[in-house]
Amino acid sequence: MKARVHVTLKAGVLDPQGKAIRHSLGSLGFDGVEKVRQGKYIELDLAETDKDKAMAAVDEMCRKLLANTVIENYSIELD
Amino acid sequence: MKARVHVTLKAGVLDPQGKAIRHSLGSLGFDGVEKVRQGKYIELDLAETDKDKAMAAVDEMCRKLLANTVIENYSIELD
Amino acid sequence: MTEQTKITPEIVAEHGLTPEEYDLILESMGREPNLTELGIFSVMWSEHCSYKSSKLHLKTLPTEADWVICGPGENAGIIDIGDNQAAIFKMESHNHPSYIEPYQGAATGVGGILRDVFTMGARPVANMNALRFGMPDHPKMPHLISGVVAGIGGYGNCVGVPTVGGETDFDESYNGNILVNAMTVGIADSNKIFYSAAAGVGNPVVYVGSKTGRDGIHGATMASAEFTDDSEEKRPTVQVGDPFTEKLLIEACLELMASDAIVAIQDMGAAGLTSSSVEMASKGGVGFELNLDNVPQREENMTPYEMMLSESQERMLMVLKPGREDFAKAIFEKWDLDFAVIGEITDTGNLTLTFKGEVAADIPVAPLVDKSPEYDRPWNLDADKYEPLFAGDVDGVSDYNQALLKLIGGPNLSSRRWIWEQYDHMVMGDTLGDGRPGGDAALVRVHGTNKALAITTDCTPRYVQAHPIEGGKQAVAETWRNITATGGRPLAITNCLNFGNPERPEIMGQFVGAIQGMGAACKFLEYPVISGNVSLYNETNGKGIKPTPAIGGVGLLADASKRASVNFKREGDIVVLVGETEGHLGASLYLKELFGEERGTPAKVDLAAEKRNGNFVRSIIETGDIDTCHDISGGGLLVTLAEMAMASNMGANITLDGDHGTLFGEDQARYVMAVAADKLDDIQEAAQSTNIPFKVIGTVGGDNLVVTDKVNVAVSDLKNAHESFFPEYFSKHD
Amino acid sequence: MKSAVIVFPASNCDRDMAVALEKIFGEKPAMVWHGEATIPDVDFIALPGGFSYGDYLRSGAMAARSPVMAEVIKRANDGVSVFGVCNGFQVLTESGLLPGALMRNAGLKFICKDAYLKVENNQTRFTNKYEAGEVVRYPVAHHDGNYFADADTLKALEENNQVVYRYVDAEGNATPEANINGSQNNIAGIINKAGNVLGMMPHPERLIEHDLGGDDGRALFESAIAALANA
Ligand SMILES: Nc1ncnc2c1ncn2[C@@H]1O[C@H](COP(=O)(O)OP(=O)(O)O)[C@@H](O)[C@H]1O
Ligand SMILES: [Mg+2]
Repeated sequence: MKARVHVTLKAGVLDPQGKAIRHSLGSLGFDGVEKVRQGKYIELDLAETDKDKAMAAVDEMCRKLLANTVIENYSIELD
Repeated sequence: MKARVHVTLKAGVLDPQGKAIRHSLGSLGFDGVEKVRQGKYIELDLAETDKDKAMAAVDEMCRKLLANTVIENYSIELD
Repeated sequence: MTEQTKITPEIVAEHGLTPEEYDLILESMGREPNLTELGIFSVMWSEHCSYKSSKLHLKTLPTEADWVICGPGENAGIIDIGDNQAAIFKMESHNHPSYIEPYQGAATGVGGILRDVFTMGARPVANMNALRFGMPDHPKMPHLISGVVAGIGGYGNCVGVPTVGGETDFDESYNGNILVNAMTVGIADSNKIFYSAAAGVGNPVVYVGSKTGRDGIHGATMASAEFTDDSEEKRPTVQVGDPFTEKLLIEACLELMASDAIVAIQDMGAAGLTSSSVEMASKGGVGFELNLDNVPQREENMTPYEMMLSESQERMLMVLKPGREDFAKAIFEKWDLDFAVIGEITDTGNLTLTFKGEVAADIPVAPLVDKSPEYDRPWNLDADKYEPLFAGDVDGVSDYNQALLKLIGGPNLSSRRWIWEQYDHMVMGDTLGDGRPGGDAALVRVHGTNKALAITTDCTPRYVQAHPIEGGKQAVAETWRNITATGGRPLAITNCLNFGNPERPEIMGQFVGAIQGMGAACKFLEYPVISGNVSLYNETNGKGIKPTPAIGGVGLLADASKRASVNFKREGDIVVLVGETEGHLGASLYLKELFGEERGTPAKVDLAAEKRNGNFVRSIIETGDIDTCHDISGGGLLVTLAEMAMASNMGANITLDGDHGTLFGEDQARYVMAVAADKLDDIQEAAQSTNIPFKVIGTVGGDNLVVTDKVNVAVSDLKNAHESFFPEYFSKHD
Repeated sequence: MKSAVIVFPASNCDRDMAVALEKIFGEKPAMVWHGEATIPDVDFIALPGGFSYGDYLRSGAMAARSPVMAEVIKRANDGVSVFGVCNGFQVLTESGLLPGALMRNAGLKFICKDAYLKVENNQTRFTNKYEAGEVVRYPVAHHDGNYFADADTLKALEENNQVVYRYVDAEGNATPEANINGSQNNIAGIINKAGNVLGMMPHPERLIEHDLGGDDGRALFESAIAALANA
């Protein structure tokens, strides 16, 4: 089973990378980019075949390692 | 309009981060994680309201800045 | 394409082999090779591994001295630095990969050269980088410059080896072909050095490090191969560096090296498993039998061809003493690295590969190395060319202040702070404070001692272009001088010879001339070549780069407390010029940057004067009587004075007769020193008694650099001009 | 003074830290591998700089989950001095021993240079040998040193005098230009409420002898000795 995890910065947490990308896009001549936020996208291949169990496991992985919940949110999709 | 961009390593390109995450999950006791790949997830808020134009613009942004097409693929969703 | 593919002339050509070379292969094999065998021959006989165009000339370089422990031929060269310690170093190019993907190309260049050094038992203690970029306004340059610098830093910073210096040039000839040369210096105990010659029939051959993927497999071959399925998967990929794994590999190898378990060891560099196994077997005069099923693999369905040609990074090959596998394995497992016994040493003299129960390749090792083609390529060189330019041959400038500001604020002489602040240049705690980037040579203390290594890289491609022999000499002499200016005794060099297409006689002429010049300088200065690397075919659209034989020099300060640096230390010190000034403006930076001209030949290098003047300067620094010294190079005397003033935030009052030749001429064998007033007489006497040209030219002090009635600039204005090039460039281009 | 240096995979300032501790504390520190479950009985635990796990995922994230960290947390709770520099600071925030997070430098580049810092709180066991408000110069060498905490946390840090070091200019002003990495409130180093866990991005251990460019960093370690003697 495959899990796709998105880790994004919480609202209110400054995002130096997003800010820099926005600035660079501006200097490359792309107008009208109002905001950029950069996050992480992690794909996991799991041996687990049970959806609920997989979800529970990945949720725990996120809380324990993949996301820093002081500054980040995460979301999980399975397929 | 909002664009969501996923930037992932091309197949076959070494992913040191994914490798280290997988290893670390293993030492935390998560078994059965067979593979991990880490990519980037970028959200853009655009002033553009026309879907086709937005798509064309973001595609160019990806090629010029957001993705390193020598080693990365990208995909774009709009909403 | 499969392993059974019939070898056609097209396939031979795709592997970069000529029909004559293929005939040689048939002769060596006594039969037709299969595809894997052909692939192995093609990489071993490539220019990169076989040095087929350069070998003949490289052989002429002096490689010996009493302090040389190991010259060219191993992974890196080794010199004795006393107290049972050795310095191990080498420089290598990663030009083409860095042009394609600057971050990863530069990063993996650093990783590769580090492995060449620690594979010999040394702990890497310093990295250097010699960079050549195209014109700053070339559209690709901002991306290339920032990517290369970030890549060098990204790798070196993570492995925790300080990047302590280097050089950076800009020239049109690199627009389509930048140069990224990386050098590593390591330190080992002289009695704990590891070599690559395999020995002991039956001994296990062990693979350690990262898994093998399809990284960097010979592009041309793969691109033209007919793939049946998942061709997307099989496409050759750019090598991505993993400095984290490299750091673990360094620690694990050094831990294992502290035992007596290793017979031989070699990193997997270019042509990975092929060149490492072939070289180890060839040096030991033995055969290798490898079972490729046991090679740790990152991807599925890899073929023997792919495994043998893969350039995956962070891997090493070792021969262990029998029975020590478990001991070694425990160390590598502790460091979370792959460890696999993949074969053993045989007495067949062949490289035999088995895969899935079948023999995938069986090649006699000797011809892979000894029978590799060697070419005496035709070359053109005008050794007698001598077109010096002096003051009268060059238009004057009306305003010397502006000329100076333009020079030190221009791409080639501006401060490199923007670059070296991205490198951790202090980690390991031995980068001496005044040897941090910016000085003549970086000074890295030998850990736990009072000794220091002085390390520098130099080359002036303008000179080599104008006169290959003098240019080659000058590159060596400049490293020698830079080390000397810190108080170090120059011991040996490594080199990275970057040239265009050797099949063109004028390029080959540059190569031959540069080697002649280098050889002459090395011989005279007792400063041998102990390692190096050749990078040819640096061309775009039939136009070669300027010939760039980058030299990496290493010297020793026996007592690091007696050293000199470029900054003035005290107001009132007397400024002294050592060496003869004729005012050579041929091929000078002044001519190029202020007039856009490149003409004339550079000042000839008088090796006897070089040695005399340098030995004098060093002898004074060694007494502890002076602590301020800077050699004169690109931009001439005025630039040297400006650099000393900027480094110290102190001005100087200089009295000089003469014209723009005096101020900007690039005569060799010269130094500027600042001498405490009460020491002047003794030092001057010492100079006179040994016939050293020695001239008092002024006094340190004030806020301005003043040269008679010609120059008067505030040091702060100099600094502004000097520091602003890179920040302004990137504020425009990020 | 007895000390220990924790070594994570790809720590790379562990030796630098050990050299500094030995020189100033007069005793070789114990080097403790991250996989260990125990730490010898020491008064001072240092988490060194480097790139543990290559800084992959997030700097310090994987190291913070190392087996040894459970013991570091326990010792910290027992009141032992815990000192994290650079990557060590990142490990301390990731493990929850210190609040906030260290994000990518605002300029996105790795920075290695000397930085001026103001000692905002000299009443700690790590800074009692500095003058109040003293301006010192330590090197920095990091890519992820941009300190972030939410508004409440920041407020608490300031109110409790937990901000120990701030990036300033040579005159001691905490200007935006002096804020080399974009940290909130120019924060370079913070201490926990109990006053025994200090984390900072700059490297005092790199500047303890004149030959290396200065010795402003010495007093931090001397403070620790003095604090222990007075305890
Ligand atoms: N220009 C040169 N001068 C002296 N020695 C050289 C030169 N080029 C290569 N060598 C030596 O040839 C050997 C092979 O070099 P190279 O193929 O670059 O090594 P590696 O296989 O480790 O990458 C090394 O010992 C190197 O020092
Ligand atoms: Mg090698």
